[in-house]
Amino acid sequence: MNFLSLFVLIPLLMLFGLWLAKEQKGIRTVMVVGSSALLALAIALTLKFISDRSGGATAEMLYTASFVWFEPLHISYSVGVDGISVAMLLLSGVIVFTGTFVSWDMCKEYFLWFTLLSMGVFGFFISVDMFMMFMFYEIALIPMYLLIGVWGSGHKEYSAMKLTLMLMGASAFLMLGIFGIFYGAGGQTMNVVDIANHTGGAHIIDFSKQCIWFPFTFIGFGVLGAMFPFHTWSPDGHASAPTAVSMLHAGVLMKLGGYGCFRIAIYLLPEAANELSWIFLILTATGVVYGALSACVQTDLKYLNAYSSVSHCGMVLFAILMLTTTASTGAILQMLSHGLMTALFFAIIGMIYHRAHTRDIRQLNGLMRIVPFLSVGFAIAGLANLGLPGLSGFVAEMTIFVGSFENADTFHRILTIMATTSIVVAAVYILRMIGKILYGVNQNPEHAKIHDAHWEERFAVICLICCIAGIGMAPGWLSELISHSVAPVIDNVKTVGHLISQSNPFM
Amino acid sequence: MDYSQFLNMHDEISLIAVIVILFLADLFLCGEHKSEMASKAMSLLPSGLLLLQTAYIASALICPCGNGIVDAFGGMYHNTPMMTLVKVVLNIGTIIVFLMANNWLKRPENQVKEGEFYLLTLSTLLGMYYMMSSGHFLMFFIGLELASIPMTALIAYTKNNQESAEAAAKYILTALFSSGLLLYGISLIYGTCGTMYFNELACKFDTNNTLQLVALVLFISGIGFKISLVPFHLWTADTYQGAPTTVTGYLSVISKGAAAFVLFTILFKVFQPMIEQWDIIMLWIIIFSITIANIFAVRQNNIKRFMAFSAISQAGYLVLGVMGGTAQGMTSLVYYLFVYMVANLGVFLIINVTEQNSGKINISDYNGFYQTNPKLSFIMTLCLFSLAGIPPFAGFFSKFFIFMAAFNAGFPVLVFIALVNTVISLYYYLLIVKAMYIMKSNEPIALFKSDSYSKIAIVICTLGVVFGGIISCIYGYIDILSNLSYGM
Amino acid sequence: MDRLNDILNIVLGIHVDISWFLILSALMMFIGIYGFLTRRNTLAILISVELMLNAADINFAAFNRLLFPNGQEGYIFTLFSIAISAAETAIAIAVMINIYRNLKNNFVGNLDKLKW
Amino acid sequence: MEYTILILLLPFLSFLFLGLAGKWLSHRTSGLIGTTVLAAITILSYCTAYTYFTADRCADGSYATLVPYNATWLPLGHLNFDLGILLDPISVMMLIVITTVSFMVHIYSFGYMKGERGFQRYYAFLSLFTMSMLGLVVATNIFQMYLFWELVGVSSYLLIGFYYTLPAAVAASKKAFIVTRFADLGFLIGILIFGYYTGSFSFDFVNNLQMAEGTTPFIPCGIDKAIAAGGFILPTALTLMFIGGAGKSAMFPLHIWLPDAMEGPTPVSALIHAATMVVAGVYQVARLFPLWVTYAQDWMPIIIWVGVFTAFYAASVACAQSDIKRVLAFSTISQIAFMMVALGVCTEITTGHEHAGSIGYMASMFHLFTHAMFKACLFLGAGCIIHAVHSNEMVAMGGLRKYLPITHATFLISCLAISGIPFFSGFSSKDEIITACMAYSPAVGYIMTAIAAMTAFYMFRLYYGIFWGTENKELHTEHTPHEETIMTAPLVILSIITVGVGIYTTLAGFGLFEGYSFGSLISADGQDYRIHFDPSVASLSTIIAICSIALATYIFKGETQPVADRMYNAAPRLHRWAYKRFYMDEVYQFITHRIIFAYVSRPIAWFDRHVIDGFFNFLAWGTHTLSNNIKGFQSGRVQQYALVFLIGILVLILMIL
Repeated sequence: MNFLSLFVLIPLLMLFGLWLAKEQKGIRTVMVVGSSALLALAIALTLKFISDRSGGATAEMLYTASFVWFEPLHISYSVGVDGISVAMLLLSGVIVFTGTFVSWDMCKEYFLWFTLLSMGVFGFFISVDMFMMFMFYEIALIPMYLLIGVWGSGHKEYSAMKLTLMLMGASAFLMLGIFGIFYGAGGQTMNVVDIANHTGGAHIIDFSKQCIWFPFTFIGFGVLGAMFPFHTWSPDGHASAPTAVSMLHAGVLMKLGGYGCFRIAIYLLPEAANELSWIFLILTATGVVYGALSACVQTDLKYLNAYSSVSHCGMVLFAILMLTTTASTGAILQMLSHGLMTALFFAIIGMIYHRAHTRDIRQLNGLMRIVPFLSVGFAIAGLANLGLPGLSGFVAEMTIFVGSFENADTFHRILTIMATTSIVVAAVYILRMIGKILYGVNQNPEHAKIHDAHWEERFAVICLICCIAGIGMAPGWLSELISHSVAPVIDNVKTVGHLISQSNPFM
Repeated sequence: MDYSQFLNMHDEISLIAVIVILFLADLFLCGEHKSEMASKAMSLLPSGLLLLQTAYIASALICPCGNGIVDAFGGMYHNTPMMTLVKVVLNIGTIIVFLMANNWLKRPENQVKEGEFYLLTLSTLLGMYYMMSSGHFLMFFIGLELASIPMTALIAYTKNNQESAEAAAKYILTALFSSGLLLYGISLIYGTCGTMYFNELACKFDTNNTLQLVALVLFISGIGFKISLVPFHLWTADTYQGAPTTVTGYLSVISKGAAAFVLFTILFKVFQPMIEQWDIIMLWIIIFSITIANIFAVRQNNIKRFMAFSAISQAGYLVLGVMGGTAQGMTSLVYYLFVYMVANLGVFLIINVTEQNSGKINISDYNGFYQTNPKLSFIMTLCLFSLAGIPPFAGFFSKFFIFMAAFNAGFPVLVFIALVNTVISLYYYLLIVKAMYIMKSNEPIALFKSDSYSKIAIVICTLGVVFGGIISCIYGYIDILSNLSYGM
Repeated sequence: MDRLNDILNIVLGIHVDISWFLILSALMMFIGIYGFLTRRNTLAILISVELMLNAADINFAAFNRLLFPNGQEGYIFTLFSIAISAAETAIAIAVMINIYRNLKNNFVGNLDKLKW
Repeated sequence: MEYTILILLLPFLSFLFLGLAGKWLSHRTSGLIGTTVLAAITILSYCTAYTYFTADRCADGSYATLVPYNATWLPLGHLNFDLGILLDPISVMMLIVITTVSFMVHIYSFGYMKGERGFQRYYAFLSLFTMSMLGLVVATNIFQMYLFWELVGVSSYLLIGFYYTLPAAVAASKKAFIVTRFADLGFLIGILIFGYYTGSFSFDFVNNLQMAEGTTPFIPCGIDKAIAAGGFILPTALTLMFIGGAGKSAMFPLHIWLPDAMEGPTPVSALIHAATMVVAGVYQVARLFPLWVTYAQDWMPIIIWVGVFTAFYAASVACAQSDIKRVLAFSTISQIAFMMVALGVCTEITTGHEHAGSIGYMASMFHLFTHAMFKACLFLGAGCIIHAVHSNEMVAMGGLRKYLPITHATFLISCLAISGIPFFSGFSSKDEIITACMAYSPAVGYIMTAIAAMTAFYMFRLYYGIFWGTENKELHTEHTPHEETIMTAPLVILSIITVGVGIYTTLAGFGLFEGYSFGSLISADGQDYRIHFDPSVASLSTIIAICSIALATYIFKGETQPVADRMYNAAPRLHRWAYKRFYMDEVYQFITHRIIFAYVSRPIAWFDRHVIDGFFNFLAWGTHTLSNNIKGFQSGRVQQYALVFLIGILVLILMIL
């Protein structure tokens, strides 16, 4: 067994442990031990990966292992990681770890579903087989329904249902896209790397077929990545979800979308990506601005952050579609950064809501005086969100913009400039929110009595802030790690790029 | 005539033996004054015997003699390992149904006879055996009727229940109507081809022959009635609702599964020259089955009626494997059947124990079920997720594979429509999950202990749902069988 | 059959070939279907079903006799089919009796408790 | 020069330490830590400056550009985002300015902020600001500048909003950040264009300007290829970057945040909004000056006219304000505009007495330096005053010279400096600016002279309003205004610098002795340039300044001010418009709230909830409704079932026949 499989095994063991655990104490022990093990594993993997890479391991995927699973259908249990998945695993490890602390008082069933969700996420990132990716993708989705529906707030049933159905609808598109790719490449292998490199029995997918299946695959993953106009599950879903679930969802689950778009849609269908990217570029660029502008007038903190996520995640897809190595590196960085800062945001919003029983911007006031720790954390999350240098958002956004600018035609330029405006709008809504809820004087006597964060909440918040600042201050290694893995994909796109005529009307 | 040919029908003969033993046992064990021992024996005997019989016919699968294909009576009877496998699957389902039935049959307030239930059920099973192993339309017809006539009695089993009688009436009337048409269709085939042997028919068909095309449609309608495909499905909901829950479970899985398998084999073996025609027919039938059933299911409150529509839609997915008539389709159909069986029976098991213990069969009654009966509702959730095709449960794998097969056969649009429909189906399955977990109720179903027979059955189903997909050798084994000339 | 054919041929000057039987069976079939769809009494519906089944039986017999006189398949099928339809009718009547016991009538229109 | 890294590291560590551990520290300790660190880096900066300027010049006569540190921070494809330290005359000069003023402010704040809640936080933010500003000036590349540019923006935000319980402070901080952010968008796009076409972000211009010939970006392929790439790409990029600079330096129409930023603590205003951060725009243009002059000469009038208009506009508004900090704020805007104009009027790089087109660069930097000192002094003085009377309004003041003698003296010195009176530092720098303007075009020169006159007028209006004029006796008897040593010490130091520099440069400028002057250190091409005043310009501006002061004295010195009242009555509307800053804020308010919020954001949010989301809800609703509407299909009547059965068969038959 490959050690990457531990990422799936540990959650399984955790599920087993939770099943056995009796008291709250036992549950917490299982969760803390398990999530720490996952985080430790992710960190160890990162270190090992970097040292192996610098030691000369040049294969596209490292630590690959493959066991035939469904032999007649050429489905195998294949794992392997490249820099992108390593980064994503690290992110997931951090979010799951902190999520555990944030949901300290929850019951056993909650943690069962929570762990199942984590399993799906980790499994997705270690897989290199399309079937496995799809399976883990769905494993990660369905616990959301119960997590939101049972432990959520507000219109939880409606939101949970909407979220589940929209994402499952997306997976319908996705499944078809996967079939299309699999059979288009000859139906001999589900392995992503093999299909991309035309090895293991796979051949080049016809251009016309690529153009059919690209939209399916891209939309399939794009919905999870909150692509405009399929993003509407996100505000409701996030608003109703319990704190740690929002964190996990916005922090990790939405990243599955971007990762999938990159790993499957762009990687396996390079010619179609070249040909059709303009349609999705328009959509995502619209989404970037649209999400930001919508966020300006929201009154519910979670809605506000959800729309801001729409904007930021739109940026991820936007950057991927720019089809340059730098922009795609930026996209992955943006995934990391958005994952962390949004998790932090949701964590703190959840803590505030838990105490003040409202998330309405108009009713919260002067929290800085009452709960200074939370407020400072909130402000840091906000600043990261608006792209303050020294925090992670800046690094990601700048990489994206510089990368997008590598496309020298007017069409891409205009869209890039459009996307850059979002950082101004981000400043508007973030500062408006900070100004309204943290500053000023508290008017509500109810809120005057609320207490600041507990130790476990503080621990989670501090962990996240450290990660955000860490990436923000020392992004070089991460960027290097990612760009080495992004390069083969983009090179793949670029080499086919000049073979086909550019039928894009804007070019 | 060589009477030793009868001995070639291992499966059927052994099943008949079981029926005879049970018949005798029923005579002696189900008297007015039955002792504790006798009662217990009567509970254990059917399942036990069927298990033995299953083991017996499964042993042929494990160590097949030759290629495992058996022909008897000049081709009237034709059995292959794949068919035996399907029989084993159906047997397992029947065992689960027997385990499920025990509590219902034992309760004095239900006023039902015990022994007949097993006999009738096994008779229908025998009918299905013959239907599957038939090599001639006569055999097929007899098998089909043997599968449906005792079924009527089963549906009307609770004789002082008006709903049960109404359900049976609707079932038998529609069955008669459909068998009349089917018979007419077979007569047209006979009239145009002069033979009814399957292996002779294929070369006699002509796609320009109107009568043969009519016969094709009539055949599909007859078998479509059994599988309850739209537009031959209208009896389904009423019958499922009215029939005793155990019978509904049996009806929704066993008879449906057998019929779907037969549909594949006959379409492929007999109507091979008309493949384009029946592809079109099946295409539309599948689209309508899935869509209409899903739309109806959305608004149901009675859980049995709800499961009826779910079953119609599942039947639509099941026959996706028929499309194009590929070996892969065959594999995934049988696999789907197996997975669907465990999941659906799992749901029915829970519906049944709940009904037996609280008398409640509405979805709204399940509000707050999780609070009172967490284990049952958890298992129900697993089964529903499996039905909806959520990983890592077996249903995901079966759905994925059957879609894959249909896609590979060249029907991407159909697959897309089916996929979109999975969203609706997920919606209504989640409605039950929502009722159990999320909704609050003033008077939830009180905590109860299910009987040990049901418990065993539930465990079997749960294991099947959880491991049926992950353990890939199941699919692999089916695939090996279906690659032996499509398992026919 | 042959004799009947001869008589008809002599008396009416018409030759009875396969199409006569087919027309007859088709008529019976459609009468049966019509009856099934329109009768209000369940017993009448059962009778209509018998017409449908018998129409098919006529087909089998006629095909066997006139087209494929070498075998017995059609006759055998007819025999089995008659037996089966008897069995079906028997159980159908049992169900109807059960309904009658509960409802005190057997109009098919009353069977609408289960719907929607 | 390796120790220069400490100049950035120390304040950063101090920020982290004070920010994290501040809660457990006493006010005194945290203040001391901050100030000690500042003292250390001030000394380091002075050492750096000394070492740098005393080192030998290069063969071509300019100071060497040193890069002690430069490392790739973030690889961006073919480009690199480097962080490092670049020392050249202007960055070294800025080090001096920033550390000096910041040090003064640190000391001063001991007194000013005494007992304030969040004292530790205040020092932490000051450290953060100092670090960012220093990082900005020593940037080795344009992207590093942008990074620290954003950081100074956020430090400014945090410090303006220091009194976060006051709604006005919160609003002001928000406004400051958003307006500058908006401007920075231009900066960012400029950087992107620049980086893409030059292949580098570095300031090492000579090696990097390899503009590909024949590339025609921004123009779809096929249109006139005659427009060569170099022709307008670089000017576009520079202009966009200038927008960023204009935002930071509060050029019209992006100036609106600066007056409001006065809601912050006064020492902060002195440090950030007078001496250092607001001149970042000027510094940026100066940084890119070789590019401007070489490649975008035709576009430089943009800088000039923006500057000229801003200078005039701010000066006229300053004449009508009653809040003393606001007056100083507008004065700052006006003075920065002087620096901008000075940069804009340059036409060549080569210096020397026959090359008048290059004086502006030197003049601008000189003014930046002198202005930082005297404006900081003015602000800190204003802080003393506010501290003493607890009000910003001139109404609460008047006659304060009795109570605050040291403040009075230093304030007067600074006023004289800003008015351009000889022997005060402002005279020398402003005189050079006007000389440069005159050399470019007499019209600009005369306009700038007139604005200089207005400067003298409003500054003395302010001076008389505070220290002379009508005394608010009622208020002053209640709490007797007094001053504290810790606060006056920085004032004294700063005015000593002002006077010292003034005397030295005036004497040198009039040629009374041969010595180094500011131009020896900083000039457009780095050559040793000795400042010599143009007598006509010097005398004209001096006379005009004295006249303005006299006028102000006449109008505002007395206990009663009949002339002022009469002027007010003569043109009340003009006064009102000027007082309301010509309603620029209202225009912005209208655009942001009425147009963007009400007509863009709200409809979009509505659209999202009702149209896009509505579509998906409609799907769900549609399924349900359909389900209810077709329920009759399943009527429960078995004969109908059979009919459907039959019709189904017929349809299927028809389908395949």
